Amino acid sequence: MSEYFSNIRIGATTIATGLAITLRHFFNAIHRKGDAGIDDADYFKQVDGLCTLQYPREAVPTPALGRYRLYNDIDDCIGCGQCERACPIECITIETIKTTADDLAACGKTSQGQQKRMWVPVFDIDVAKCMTCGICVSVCPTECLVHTPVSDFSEFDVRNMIYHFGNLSNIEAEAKKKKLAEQQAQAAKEKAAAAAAAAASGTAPAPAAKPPADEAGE
Amino acid sequence: MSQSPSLNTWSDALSGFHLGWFPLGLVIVAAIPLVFIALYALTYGVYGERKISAFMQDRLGPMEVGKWGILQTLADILKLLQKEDIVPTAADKFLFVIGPLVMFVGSFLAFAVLPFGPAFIGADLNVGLFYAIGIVALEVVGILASGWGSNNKWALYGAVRSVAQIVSYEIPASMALLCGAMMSGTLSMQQFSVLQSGPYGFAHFYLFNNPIAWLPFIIYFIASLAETNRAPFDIPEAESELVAGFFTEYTGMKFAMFFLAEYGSMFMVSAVISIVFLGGWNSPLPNIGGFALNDLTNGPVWGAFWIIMKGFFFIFVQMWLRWTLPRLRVDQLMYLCWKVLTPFAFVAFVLTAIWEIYK
Amino acid sequence: MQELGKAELNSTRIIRQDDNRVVIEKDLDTEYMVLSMGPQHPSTHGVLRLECITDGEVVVEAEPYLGYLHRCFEKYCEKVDYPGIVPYTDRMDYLAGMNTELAFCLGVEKLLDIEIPRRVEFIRVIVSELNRIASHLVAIGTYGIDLGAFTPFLFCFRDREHILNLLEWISGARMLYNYIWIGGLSFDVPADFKKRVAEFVTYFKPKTRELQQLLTENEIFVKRTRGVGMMPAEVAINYAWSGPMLRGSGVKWDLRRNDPYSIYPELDFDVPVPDGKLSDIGDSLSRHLVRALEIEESLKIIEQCLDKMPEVEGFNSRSAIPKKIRPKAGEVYARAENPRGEVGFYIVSDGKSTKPLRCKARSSCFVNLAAMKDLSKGQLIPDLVAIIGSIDIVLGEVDR
Amino acid sequence: MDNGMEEAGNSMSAAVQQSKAAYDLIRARFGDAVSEFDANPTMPFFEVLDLSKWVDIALFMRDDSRLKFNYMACLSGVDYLEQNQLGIVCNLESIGHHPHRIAVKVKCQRDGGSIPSVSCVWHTANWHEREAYDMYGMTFDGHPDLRRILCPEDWTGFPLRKDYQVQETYHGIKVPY
Repeated sequence: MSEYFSNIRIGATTIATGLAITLRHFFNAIHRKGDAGIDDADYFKQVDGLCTLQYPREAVPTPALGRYRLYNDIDDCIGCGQCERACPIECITIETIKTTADDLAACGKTSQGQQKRMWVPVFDIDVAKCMTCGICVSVCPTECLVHTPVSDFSEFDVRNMIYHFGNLSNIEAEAKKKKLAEQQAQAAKEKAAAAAAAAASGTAPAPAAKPPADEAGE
Repeated sequence: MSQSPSLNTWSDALSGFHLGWFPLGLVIVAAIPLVFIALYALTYGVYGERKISAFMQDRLGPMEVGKWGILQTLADILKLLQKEDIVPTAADKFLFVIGPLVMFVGSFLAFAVLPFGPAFIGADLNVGLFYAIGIVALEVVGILASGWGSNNKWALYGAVRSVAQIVSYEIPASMALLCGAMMSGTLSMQQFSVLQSGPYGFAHFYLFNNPIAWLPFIIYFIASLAETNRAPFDIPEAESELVAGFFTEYTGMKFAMFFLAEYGSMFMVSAVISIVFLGGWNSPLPNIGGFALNDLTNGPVWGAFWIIMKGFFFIFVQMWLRWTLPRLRVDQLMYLCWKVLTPFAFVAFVLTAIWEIYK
Repeated sequence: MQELGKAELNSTRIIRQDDNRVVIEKDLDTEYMVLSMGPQHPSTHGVLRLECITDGEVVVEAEPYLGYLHRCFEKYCEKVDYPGIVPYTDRMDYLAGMNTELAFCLGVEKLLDIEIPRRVEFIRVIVSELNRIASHLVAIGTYGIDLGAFTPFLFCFRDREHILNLLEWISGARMLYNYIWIGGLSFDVPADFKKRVAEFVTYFKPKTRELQQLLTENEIFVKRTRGVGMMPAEVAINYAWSGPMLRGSGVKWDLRRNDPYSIYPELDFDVPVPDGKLSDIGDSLSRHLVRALEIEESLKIIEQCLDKMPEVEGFNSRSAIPKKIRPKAGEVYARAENPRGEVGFYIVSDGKSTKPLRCKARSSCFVNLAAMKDLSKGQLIPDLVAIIGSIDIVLGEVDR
Repeated sequence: MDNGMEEAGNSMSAAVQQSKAAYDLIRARFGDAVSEFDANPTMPFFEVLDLSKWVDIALFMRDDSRLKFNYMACLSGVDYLEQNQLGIVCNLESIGHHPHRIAVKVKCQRDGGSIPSVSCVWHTANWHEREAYDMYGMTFDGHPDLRRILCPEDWTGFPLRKDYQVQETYHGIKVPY
């Protein structure tokens, strides 16, 4: 019998405690948590009260490291293809064309002063597939591939989720390919003509640029 | 307080008004509770519940439609109206359609006997309280019809649970109200309010006037939660167990009807508890010396104000409980009803009787 | 109960009275109802399906069906480089990405046999303990929802939000971090990180008390969970339960203590087990209590790590990462204590490839869930919900 | 145990020595039914050569007071393509009795091979074996409920086999993505 009454008593008191807590929160609703980012020094000073934000108008700022949409600064991209190989889900597609010697100036340099040796007509990122793991960014030698803090980039057509970063149009790419092919044919001819003499100057750069050249041929 | 002879003059006059052969006044009288439910359910019921729950949970709640999201319910209704009205192929179509209607009708039939003021009551039955208790039981039919008619296992569980629950909780609820009836010696809802009026405001209310009244008051409040399927007794809906209980298969306005019915009966039980124990439309403010607060705050309009405010207060408590407590299990629910509330209701009954004899 | 289970097939009940007499009751001719709970059900925590054979509200038997979220993790592992697997481990137990990453990286590091900088170890422990708190908060909150209490859930999520913000700050992502890399970390922590975590700990301590008052001590909650879903310690071990599930049955077994990894041996913390006062050992409430207590232990660990973490000028968190991750031929079973129990990776390397020959993920939820069939016998449907909630499954990990 | 193994034992770490001690007990009992002990530092294991003894060995490992391997941490299916075999690897340890842990390998024919089920010894093996069957296709004799667990019931092929070719369509849905 005493258990019966103590049950009722415990039930009533714990329910009252719970009610007191929710009522406290109810009256605390006049305060609102601000939208300070975590890197803000007084982040934990503004955590009481209503904690949700009205999203499209208010938003928690994304920290500097935030890994969201990928962006490739094609002016800095040397077309090495490291990101393409590192990507675990193969959402990056790169095609490159080797730059001919007379085009090197037109191809330009990266912001760090490195000479670019590749045209990159196709640099497509399927951001719908991308899982923002950041592995591609970590392997990029020129730091041209970065995650931007843009997190909301929905599209009505899934094909618009493939982002094109290539720096040549199709016609230009065809022209460059043709030019390269001609020059390579010429180089091969020259090589055949001057077998031993050209070996020192002509072949040295070739192996380094080989894998991308293969891909360009696909 | 001398308005008792002309008590129902307004409503009587209104119901006697005929437009030609058409009893327009009677239609208006019947329509008033319906309009009230609709308005209240729109404003306080849905919007209020969402906001209250949001504030208790440190959220903002609806904010987009209108200032502070005030028009959110309208947007919801528009959404529900546009929804396809689906009747499952395997459902018993008649029961499926009639279920929400019966429930809706059942929940607002009781409004007929709620006195909204000294001069306004739909029907001042001499067995008003009895009628109010009885008519609520009609909801059970609606629940069972919709649960069985849906031909869905979850809905069936919900309906069966609900019937068991409502039928069981009728007993402590009625016993508790009987205590009130004994205190007043009447079953007329209007008389309850009249008997609790006086210059000292709240001091005349049975809850404060009678030393035993708190016990039936608490018992009826708990039982009324169960009767309206509110948390912690919401096992017929039991979102996490039974998906949505007896209205799992409903869409669109049929679904909305369950909501209106739920909010309707929430107000109904809140009004009943405030009429029986808290003086109905009487002002709780006392006359203190020269300040005749009580006299100032009584009257037809004030009466409606007070009873609605008292009702809203209890609805707030219902929501407050809902957003605080976990849900009971079926057997614990029955334990609470038969082993706690019912014995205590009998004790209250006996004590009230003794008090009424020897006071 | 056992006799009942067998006898129910003929709608006959054998009831053993207190004085050991046996009364046989024959029911009216009733039928069992097959109730398919899930994959779309609010309390199956995702896409689990339980096929319940029910007798009224009593579950005669519940058979779990899995695989709705199967994403071929193990098949992928055989196609992807070791560093590329790490983001996939996040997606297994998406509520505790850091812990799963840690388990996987420990395994590959064992195969590679490399030394990890001390600061990296401390950061790893801090982030995985933060993630453990976040995960337990979800577990406790959703358990509240399962039992009908909605508000504690949102309080839990409010606090979890701060942890997610902290982790986003250091790793760049909120849930799927790819932060712990094989041999290091993707980034060093920001300068203010220690301060902010310390602030979080001070902020969070009173909140745990509030949560306890609102949910754990609530009499309705206690009544709903106490004595429900009893699992004796012996059987729990035989089912290879781990983590809070096993500790809830009273077995003091925590991989951070019993198979120590990283810097856990240097840290001072308890392994909470229920004492049988507030709950019956082995019931759903015990498991819930263990989770609640573990949050406090995790806070303790974080505080100690903040004290002891070495500050290194110009620290490079990637310094120990090998240029090419190609382990020697060999195999390893590496595991770590996840919020849900033991997560292990059985990795086989052939020594030639940069991809594992075989990578099996031992998922804690998968193993814990296997006992569902036994646990559910003869329970009411509301109790079934309470039991599933106490197992705290993450379907991403069950189905992988 | 021959002397060579014991000498090698001196250079083993403490954990491997414990495993070795446990192995020695099993070897003493079952002799040639089990293979030599592989004392690698990352995961010391032995192999069960006589499949018919596997359940006995499992029971012995679980129940013998000196072993008490009451906890099966993991059971993984493996495809040994070169040896034309399928196998399982069980990681066992003892909770609350001894600090030792050991791994056991059991192998069977690649085509139509079967391994005795130990789900009666460790309940946890039930689902693990179902998973191994689902992914590799070896059957487990005496398993109470050997069905696919993660893949759909009517899936063709065993996905984790090294020579697995994914089916073209599944109920009219194109499978290879």
